Amino acid sequence: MAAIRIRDVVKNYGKLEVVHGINLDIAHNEFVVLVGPSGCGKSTTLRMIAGLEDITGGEIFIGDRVVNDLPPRKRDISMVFQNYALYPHMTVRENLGFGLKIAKLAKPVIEERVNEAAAILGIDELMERTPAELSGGQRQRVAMGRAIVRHPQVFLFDEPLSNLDAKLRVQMRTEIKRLHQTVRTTIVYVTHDQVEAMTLADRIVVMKDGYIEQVGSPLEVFEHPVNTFVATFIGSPPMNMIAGRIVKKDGHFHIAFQADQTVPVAADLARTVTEGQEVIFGFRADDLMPDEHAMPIPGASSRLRLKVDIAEPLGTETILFCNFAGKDIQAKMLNPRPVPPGEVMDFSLAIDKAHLFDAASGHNLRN
Amino acid sequence: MDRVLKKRIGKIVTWFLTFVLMLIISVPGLWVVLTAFRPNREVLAKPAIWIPQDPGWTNFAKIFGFGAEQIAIPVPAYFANSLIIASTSTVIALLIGMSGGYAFARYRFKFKNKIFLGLMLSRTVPGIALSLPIFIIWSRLGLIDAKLGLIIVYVALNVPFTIWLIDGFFRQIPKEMSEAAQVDGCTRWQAFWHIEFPLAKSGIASAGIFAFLTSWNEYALASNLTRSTDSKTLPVGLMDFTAQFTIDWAGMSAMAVIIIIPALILTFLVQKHLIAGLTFGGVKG
Amino acid sequence: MRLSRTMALATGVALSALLMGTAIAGDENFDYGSFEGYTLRVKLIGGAQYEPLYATISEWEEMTGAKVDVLSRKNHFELDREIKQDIAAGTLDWCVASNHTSFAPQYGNIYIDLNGVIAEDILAEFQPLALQNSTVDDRLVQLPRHSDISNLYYQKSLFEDQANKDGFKAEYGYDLNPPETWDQFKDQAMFFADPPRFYGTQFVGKDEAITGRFYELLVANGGNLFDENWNPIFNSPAGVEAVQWFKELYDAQAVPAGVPNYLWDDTGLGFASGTVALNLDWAGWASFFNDPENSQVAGNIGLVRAPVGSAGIRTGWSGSHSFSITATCDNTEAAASFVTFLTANDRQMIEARKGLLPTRAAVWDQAKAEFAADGNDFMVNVFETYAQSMAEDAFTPPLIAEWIEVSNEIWPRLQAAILGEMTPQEALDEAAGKARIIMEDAGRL
Amino acid sequence: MTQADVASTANIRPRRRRRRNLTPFLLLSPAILVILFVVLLPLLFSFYTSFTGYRLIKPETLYQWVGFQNYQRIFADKNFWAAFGRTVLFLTIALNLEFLLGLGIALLINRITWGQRALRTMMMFPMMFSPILVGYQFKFIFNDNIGILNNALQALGLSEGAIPWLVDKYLAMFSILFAEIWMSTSVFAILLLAGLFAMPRDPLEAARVDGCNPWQVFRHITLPFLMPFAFIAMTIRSLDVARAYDIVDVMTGGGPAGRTELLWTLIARVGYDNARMGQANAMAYISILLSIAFTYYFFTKLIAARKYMGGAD
Repeated sequence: MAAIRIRDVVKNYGKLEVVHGINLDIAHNEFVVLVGPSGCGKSTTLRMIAGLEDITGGEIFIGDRVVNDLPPRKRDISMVFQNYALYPHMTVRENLGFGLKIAKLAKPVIEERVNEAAAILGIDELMERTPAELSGGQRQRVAMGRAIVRHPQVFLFDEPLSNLDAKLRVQMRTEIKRLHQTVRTTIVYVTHDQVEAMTLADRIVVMKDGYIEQVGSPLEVFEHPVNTFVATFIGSPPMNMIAGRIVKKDGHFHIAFQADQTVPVAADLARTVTEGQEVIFGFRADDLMPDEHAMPIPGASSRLRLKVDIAEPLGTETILFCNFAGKDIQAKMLNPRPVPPGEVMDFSLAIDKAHLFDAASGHNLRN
Repeated sequence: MDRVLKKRIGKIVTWFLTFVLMLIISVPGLWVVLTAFRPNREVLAKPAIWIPQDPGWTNFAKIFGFGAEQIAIPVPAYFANSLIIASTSTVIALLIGMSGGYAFARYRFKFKNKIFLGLMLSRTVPGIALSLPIFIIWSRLGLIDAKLGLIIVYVALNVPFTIWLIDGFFRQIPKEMSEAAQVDGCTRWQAFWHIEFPLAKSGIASAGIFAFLTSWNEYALASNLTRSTDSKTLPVGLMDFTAQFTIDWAGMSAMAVIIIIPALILTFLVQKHLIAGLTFGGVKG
Repeated sequence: MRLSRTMALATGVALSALLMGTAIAGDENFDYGSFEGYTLRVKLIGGAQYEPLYATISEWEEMTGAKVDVLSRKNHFELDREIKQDIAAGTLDWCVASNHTSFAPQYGNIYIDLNGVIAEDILAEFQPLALQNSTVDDRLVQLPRHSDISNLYYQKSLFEDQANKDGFKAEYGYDLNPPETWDQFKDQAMFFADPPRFYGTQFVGKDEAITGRFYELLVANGGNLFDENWNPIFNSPAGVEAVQWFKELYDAQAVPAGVPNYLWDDTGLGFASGTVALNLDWAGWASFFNDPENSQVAGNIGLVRAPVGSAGIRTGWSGSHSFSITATCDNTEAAASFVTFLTANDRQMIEARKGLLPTRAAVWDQAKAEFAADGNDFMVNVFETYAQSMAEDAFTPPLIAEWIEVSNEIWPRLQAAILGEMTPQEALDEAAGKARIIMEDAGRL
Repeated sequence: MTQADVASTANIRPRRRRRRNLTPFLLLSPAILVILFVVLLPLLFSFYTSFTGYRLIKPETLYQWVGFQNYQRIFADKNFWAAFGRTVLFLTIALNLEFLLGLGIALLINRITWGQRALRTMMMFPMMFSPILVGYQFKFIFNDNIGILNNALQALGLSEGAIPWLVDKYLAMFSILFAEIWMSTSVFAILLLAGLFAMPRDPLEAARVDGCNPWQVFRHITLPFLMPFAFIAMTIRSLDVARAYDIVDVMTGGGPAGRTELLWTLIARVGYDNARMGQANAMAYISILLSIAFTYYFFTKLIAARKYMGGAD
């Protein structure tokens, strides 16, 4: 069993604390993605799991062992690096077999495992080349192959796709997902790309400034962001966020924005707000739709009339950039038609799906 | 915690080893420097006098012709010769090296590898094998006892290595940069001068320091091709301290200090570039 | 360094000599001629002990109106290489060069015969032996500047010590007195040795230096390098006996273990350091040895003539520094005037004061008189001893072009014999074989 | 200029293309000319003289053709072959030790963060010393009587006698090797340090994750990565290792009894002191072949190593 438990782990660089006592449980065979902006401590956390960084405080378990003081080679892990970290002076075959050779496995065993990995990744043809002779995607595969052959308890991926072009990235993403299904091992994967996180993860760990903000399945994190940070970080296009204040109108709570525009507060949130409270109103572009192309919106909705500044056709849908209460917001138009700039359209806003965050703490008021 | 202890022990061992190595490296050199400030009789005393009892500038004063004792050695002339010869030959070697290095880095042409290897191998010829033929040819051209004669020789001595380092460095600079500059309206020369040259500075600096040190310290050829204060360089001047049967070791040490100091200052100034230059110039490419 | 000859540590020479030089200039009444506007190009041996003489060149320039352009000022080994290069390159575009007895024969006829160029009455003032040694193939190719020869310095106190006297007598069966023979020299060196603190003696161990020492001992033992037909014969019993002398002292550790790498500075400084009992050395060291500033043995120095070998001949390897004039010189007259000036009485006195041995008979007496007047008995004794050996013992190596080359075949094998890699007989046989090839190549055999 | 450039311009303007093909040769011409003039021309001259009985002091012997006599003589001369073997040994030991020591110094300095700049300058200290000066320096240090080494050993009670550093069969060679290594290790250290600075961290970490202990990381990753730098240093050093001539000439002159005789001291003695330039040049030619062999060996190694370094990151 290779579950990973992280208990109150702290990391200091000199006087600077970069990871502030995080806790995380990763189940056996689970695919966990650490995501967050650069400098959030996700790579540091991964490297602490790998043993490449000392752990200043707390404990990390892999399986039942505390690995704090174990060097990487005794942790039974393998890792794919952002820059592939291939050994430039070895052929692909030697790169793949290196870890096994160090582990003093018998030659035939090495041969077999290397060939197996090569077959999985489709790099059989490249075995006698050196890394310098490979393309970026090929190098990436070799790096993954090198991780696979060792049959470790835990795979660690450190932004492995960030150096690939967009098309290749999508392709490799799929392969990693398939790989996980093939080899069934615990994977900890670090990325700053939330799309990667969403598509790959069993569970996403959103990190910021050395703290874990939220842990949950991709859908949980998408639909129930705990705070404004997670809400804006996860999802594309990012959630529209507008600052406003709670007012009472006709016995119901409304959110008042600049220029006296108001939107009613969803029914389930009525008990959590007070009059005069400063809030941030957030909703996804999918929840603001022009009337003529709207799907029927379940639950309460609010009607808005907005001028479209720019329309971005994406084929199946068009993103409309409008101005609401002095803020640029995005709406989504399904079944698109050409929209000339400046056209005024009527929109429906799905109030029940919108989020309300406390302006001071940033917490989602729904949770 | 025992990991912390291990680390600390590792650090102490590192420092200790470094200290011992640095001691071995610097003591013979520092001994020369120390000798420069002591009278000969103290230096050559037996039993040895470890702590200087009479340190001073006497040896320097002697060389420069101040004070009671003089050894008529025209240090200023030697110094000027060395400076002119070493810096001129370095500059020329760098120019030729840049031109050649650029050709190797940016063009494909026939016999490229053979020419490259040929240039490198030209350096393998020991000076002792060259000294007489060069002397005979130089004497026909009136280049004996002339600074120009030495400059030409040192340029040839340094060109292979400067080409090598600079070639590696230019290859490190993406071609796209100069192409971008050309699209922006530069001629190829302007693109070189404004874009590639500034980027290759470290490589040029490290090639330069090696070339300078070689020329500054060269003795075997200089001793053959120089005759008088018109062209004698500092290392040749060292031999002025060897009389027919005696060596004024303290005086020689003082002169050595005079030779070492400019080289040391120069090295200290460019050493940041030196490392960077070697890193890229040498291997990658 | 392969040359024979002297010399002294130069500290403090330059300035004082410069002052003296000017002082003497006044009583010059010889006519050196007039060469207005002419520039004389010269190559001179450099080194501090030679410089005082050159300080007087300006006087000659004043008297004659000529300019002197010193092209090179190097030690003789460097100068030798340079002159050889000039011969090879055909760049003999200068007039006067420093020369030396051992080197002169190599240069063939690039230098002119000074007989007839230098006035006879001037040549008559030189010591005949010095002139004879400067003659190659009946041509006087050089005008001697100063001469040199070795004599035996010793620490006086050691020989006056009663315990030493008794101990020595008991061990060797004869009285302890400064050695008269090379065998006594060896006995005493072994007796005094107490390595590594104190050594009996020391010898120069490489280059022409040890060839020279071997050569003079070979002669003193009744042998010679060549027979009258230039066949090498130094692998004779006399030669083996000579090599044996060095080897026995080395094996007994009566000399420092480093001697195979020693040259004149090492031996001179070694004796001055007070750690050596006996030291066969050149005259130029005398004033250095007796200078309390430089030497631990000042005031405690005895000096006797070099000992005699087994054939009853005294060792007396000798040679002279000199000046030569090239055949390509464009103004032989000016060149002759210049070398005459540099070897004139007053100039030789400048060098004699520092202990260099003059080549003019009159200067010997003048210098001795001056030392005596100053109460410098030590230097008087030095000059008397050296005068005697110059007059009676001095002989030069064969004055042939092949001397240096033959020497280069001999000395590495002497070292091999001393260090025990070969027997003395093997070493000398091999060297003689090589020397024969050289003589054959040279057309002498 | 890429091949594509050449091809496209070729179709349009053949004349311009020809000029472009000349450009690299034009750029190289100063380098080639100066080498031809300063190295090749003299070499041709000395090659010719190696077939003559040329003696420095007899210019007319320049035309005395002796065929292979000089070569026959040196091939039959056991002293020459002894010097040849000693030179090969000297080069091999010096280059390897310089590499190992340089590696050690570079690794240590690389680990030290505080005061590194000063240490680096100190490390390069010997590079400031002219070889001739290094010769005198160690001649005095190793002097058996007044040398500071023996004095120090005696003062510390480590040695009773005066050790004849420059005379003893093994110590003499050791001494000149020490001087040579002292002077030249810096070149290795500085190049290897540059290599360590350029070393990407990822492969090191990958190897640690792959199960390597620190020694295995060094052995399998760091060292192979540094080898090109080592080969550069070796190439540079084998290019100018003949500078050791100055050192040996001053310290021992090849003696005693030829114990430290290297090809270069032998050549100088035969050529200048004995004035047999023809024979000396024949020897010089063989020593040049030796240097070329050493340099060529390291150079091909370097080129091979260079190939894969392109993929280092």
